[in-house]
Amino acid sequence: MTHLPGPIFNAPGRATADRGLPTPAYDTPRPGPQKEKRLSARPTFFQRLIVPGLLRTWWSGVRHIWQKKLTVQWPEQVREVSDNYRGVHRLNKDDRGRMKCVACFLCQTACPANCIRIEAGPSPWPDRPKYAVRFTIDELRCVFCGMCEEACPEDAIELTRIYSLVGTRRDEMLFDKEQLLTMYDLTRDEKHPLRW
Amino acid sequence: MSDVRLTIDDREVVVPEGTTILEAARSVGIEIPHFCYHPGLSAPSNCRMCLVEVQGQDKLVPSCATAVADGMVVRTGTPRVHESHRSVMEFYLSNHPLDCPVCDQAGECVLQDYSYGWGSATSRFEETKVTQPVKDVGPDIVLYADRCIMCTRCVRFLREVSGTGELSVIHRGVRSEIHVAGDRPVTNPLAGNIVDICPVGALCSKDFLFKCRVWWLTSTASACPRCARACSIRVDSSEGRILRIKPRENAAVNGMWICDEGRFAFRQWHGAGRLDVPLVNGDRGFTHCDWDEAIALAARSLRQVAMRYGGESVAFIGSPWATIEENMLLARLFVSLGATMGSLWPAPAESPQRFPGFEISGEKAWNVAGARRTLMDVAGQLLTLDRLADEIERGRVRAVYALGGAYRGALVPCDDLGLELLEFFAIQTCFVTDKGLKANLILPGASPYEKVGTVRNERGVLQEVNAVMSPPGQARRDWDILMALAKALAATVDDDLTRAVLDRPAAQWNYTRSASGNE
Amino acid sequence: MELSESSRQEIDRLIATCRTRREAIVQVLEIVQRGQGYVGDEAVSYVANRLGVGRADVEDVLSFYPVYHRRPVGRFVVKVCRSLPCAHMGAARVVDHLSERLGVAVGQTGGDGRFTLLEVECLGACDRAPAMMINDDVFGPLTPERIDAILASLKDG
Amino acid sequence: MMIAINLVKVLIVFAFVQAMAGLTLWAERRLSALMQDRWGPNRLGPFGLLQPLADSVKLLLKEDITPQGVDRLLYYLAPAMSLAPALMTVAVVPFGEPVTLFGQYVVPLQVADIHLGILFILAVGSLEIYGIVFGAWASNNKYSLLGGVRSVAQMLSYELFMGGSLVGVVMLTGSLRLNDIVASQQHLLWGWLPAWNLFRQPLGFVVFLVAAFAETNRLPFDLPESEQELVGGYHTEYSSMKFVMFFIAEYAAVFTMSALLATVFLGGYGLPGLSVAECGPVWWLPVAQAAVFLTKTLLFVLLFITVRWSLSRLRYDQLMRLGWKVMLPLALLNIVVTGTLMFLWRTTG
Repeated sequence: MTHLPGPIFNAPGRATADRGLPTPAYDTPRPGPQKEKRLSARPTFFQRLIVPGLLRTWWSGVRHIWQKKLTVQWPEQVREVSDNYRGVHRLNKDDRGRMKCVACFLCQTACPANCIRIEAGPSPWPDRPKYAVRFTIDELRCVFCGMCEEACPEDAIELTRIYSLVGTRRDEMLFDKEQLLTMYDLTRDEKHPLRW
Repeated sequence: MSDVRLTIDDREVVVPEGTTILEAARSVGIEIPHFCYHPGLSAPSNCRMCLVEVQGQDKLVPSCATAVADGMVVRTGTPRVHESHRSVMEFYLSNHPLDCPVCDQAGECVLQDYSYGWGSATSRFEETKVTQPVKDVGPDIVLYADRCIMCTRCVRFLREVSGTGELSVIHRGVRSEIHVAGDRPVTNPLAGNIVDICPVGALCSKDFLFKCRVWWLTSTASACPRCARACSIRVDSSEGRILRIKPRENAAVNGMWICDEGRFAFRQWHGAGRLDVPLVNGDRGFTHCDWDEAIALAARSLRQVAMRYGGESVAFIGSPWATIEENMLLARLFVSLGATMGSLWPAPAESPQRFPGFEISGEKAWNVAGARRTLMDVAGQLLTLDRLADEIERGRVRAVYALGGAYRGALVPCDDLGLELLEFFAIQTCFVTDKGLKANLILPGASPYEKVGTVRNERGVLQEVNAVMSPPGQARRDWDILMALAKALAATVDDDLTRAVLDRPAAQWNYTRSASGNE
Repeated sequence: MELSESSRQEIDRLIATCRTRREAIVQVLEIVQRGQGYVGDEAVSYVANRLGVGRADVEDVLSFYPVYHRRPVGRFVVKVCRSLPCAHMGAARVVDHLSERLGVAVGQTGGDGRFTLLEVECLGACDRAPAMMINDDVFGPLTPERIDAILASLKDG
Repeated sequence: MMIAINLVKVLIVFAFVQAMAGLTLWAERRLSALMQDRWGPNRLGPFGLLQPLADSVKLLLKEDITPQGVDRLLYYLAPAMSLAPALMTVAVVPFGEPVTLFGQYVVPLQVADIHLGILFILAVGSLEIYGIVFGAWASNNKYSLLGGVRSVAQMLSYELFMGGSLVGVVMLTGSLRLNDIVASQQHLLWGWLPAWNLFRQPLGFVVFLVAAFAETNRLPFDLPESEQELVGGYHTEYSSMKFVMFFIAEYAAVFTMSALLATVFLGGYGLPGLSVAECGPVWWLPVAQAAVFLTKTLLFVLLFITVRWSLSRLRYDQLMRLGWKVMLPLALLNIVVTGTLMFLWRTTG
């Protein structure tokens, strides 16, 4: 049986000996430098002067003053978000303009933020028994994780790239079925190569 | 009947002669997959899911219809058995619409569960699936014939348990379907059970349809308040609303079934019209008041009557809709005031309904037996309502305090009690009935689904009752109202009282909690 | 259509010999069909009442056996097997051909009332697939030419 | 007439310090943003200069919450006590040589020309601690109290060598009057180096600078506030106007301290060659001197700001060790060295 060195359990040459166990072959001190570098070594004289270090730190902040700025000056500048950005939800429509959702509640079940609320009822169309009578997403609770999209068996719910999401009251941010279907109309022609 | 010793999956099993392999396996916790077998019905062994390997037999045998034999060696998990399961599942799934996302059964569907074990992720089936219509089976039941796997549990239930036989299987092979004879839709009082026993989402309750996905239901074990049989039930609720009620298996009470009256009994307390504030009858008719006022008024009035005419002029009326504890607290409280006369609201009586495999009691309240016995135990005697009416007329009873808790209209037969002759009448109830309108004080109590306690059914079985939700608005559990009244009447009484009440059934009635039972 | 008196008597005699009522269903239906040529709705109700079982039970049995007819049939009842061996050997083509030649759809009776075309399960003639049965005679293996010849002989007969 | 002129001076200086506090706030926000690769407030007015105004309007309109269980008197007093010393210290700081108005009134360009200027500053500056401690104590909040306690310890430790670090300057000047200190820095050393105390008292300057940071409770010495651990320290429970006063006090203190630094170590309003003695009483001289003074002051303000956004806060024990074991000995060393050198200079030169 071969022994593999176990640095976690046996510090070279010490731990096993302390426990009165025979020293395994691999535990014999190896030739060469054994001294470890320690992070908490005594500071050198130069380090103990502090002031040069302080100046260096100060300068590292100050030189940023004339470096390139990352801020996007919204709304004059509009940020180009990545293709798989996850923004406001939309409820997709089929080619006949009907909501695709069949009210299976899988998005509601998958949602980690509990922001989706569906009320199901008998569908007015013959090709499905059930559809969502009400479909509400609390955009304030949503964490935009995309799990609803992932869970949907009908590709009926998707996240768009729309990120400018503002309201002046909380109830404005409860997006109902009509609003979510409108989001589809707004983003119908957008293509999301990574997810759609 | 002698015992048979056999081996199932290397485990010694001893069961009575005549037991089937499936049941024997079940008794030691080995679950053999099955569709058509149901413990409450005959076993036609037509689903072929429960095939197992028996040593010495070439072919696999249907475990639900094969009786055990001495020395039998059964294996339920061999590759051959699993291959059989896979074949059967492929067969079922080839013509199943696989519409789990919109199917109400999803989450509690046997076919779905077995698919995880033995279903194939891909299908070899290229042909068009046979589609069948959605059929209206009865006023409460709809059949999604597409999803049906022809286990015939519903057909057998209607033949064997309800004895009505409205459903049958017509045609054969892939075209077979569940058929409702045109003139006889499924309207029998036990019809709801076929929805429960349907292993897939073919039979759905119209009442529950699309209401909620089952994984969001909270299940509470309780007893059915609808009749004196007090069937063991499971109340499924979501967000504080009862959405459906299903039977719990309890051999001592209801076996495996409940009747539709009990299934939908929650509607009688649910919904609009529930009393949710205390009402006091003053100069301007009934007005709302707060609880402190109401309890103070009750205590003051009862004490006044007791002082002026003696304690025995105060009477109480228990309720068969209240738990044993509530009735006992009521009786002890009033006996401690000096009351000697107590009565019990009669439960509405109908003729009992008997079916080949089930019986519905004619007394329409769950705790008739428990309430009567409790009140008798504490008060020593129990007057009929007629006797109480006499006593009121003769002026020997001047104040009455009653538990109600009944559904709307259930207390109507007690209209001629002569309440107008009383100086004080208070009732804890759920609805403002005609009766209530003659009261001085109406206190909003709890429905049977909002209580915690014990009930005793007509066969003497005690069952735990658990609260599914809180009473609406300001309404309170009747126990809490009585405790508040007890406190207002005599501050020292309550600790002793509680202990006495809570210990009593256990000590006296060889109290065995029988609320367990299997799902 | 009323059941004939003789059929009723025959049914009564039969029931007297049966232990349970359900087991009599097959034979009672047999009697009805022999008397009327088919088992109509009224007959189903009569049988159900007479035996004290549900209509559903009667229809259960009735629909299982293709020998029973729910509607009046023609003089020649043409039953084409659609079970697996016959299906493989081209039962669908046989049905199409018959349907075209007789001018009736599957399950229908021709305008002149001579032919009824039905699809049934196995006729037990897998060795002669595809097979069909006209009244009590089984024919197969079938080709369009053979079918034409058989039909022609029927017209003659 | 002198009274009127003095009143006008008081008003001007008072308003000016307030305005500079706002400007400092703006500069802090812009600079901190720039140091973090952002732009900072740039919407309101040119370069966002009106942002402090908007901030104060916002803060004034906020609900003024008085938490339960506060010591009312001290709670209301604390912000004012915090603001007052910061505004008072600036009174003795000169921003130009005296001018003669209407040919008869000699007006010193400072609110009060007192002989004990330095002592006045040290004394009044120490009062600022009362605002903080009162606020911390009165708030009925453990975090505030902790901030207050830290503040006291910090002030006690750093006041000591703050005074000590100025002794060298006073020894060189021979006066505690700020005008004298400014005047003593007007000549050139060796013909090219301004005789600023920065160069004559480098050690004293460093020690005083450290003390100045500590005195204004700014990073790396903002232990009384330390948002990350004490929420907001002594002003956690303050809102609206009272919070504004604490806020202004901080920036007023920064400005005042910068002015003091400029005066004592950078020659104040003076530049070599820019004085009545050399230019005569020309009308633009006071303006130029004020501008020089302001420039020097703003340099220190910038230093204060950039230091805040680049250095991290000291731990409490480090703070104490730095004060007592490094800065105090250094201050004493500075006195000894200065005294020795002065003695040598006099005996030899």
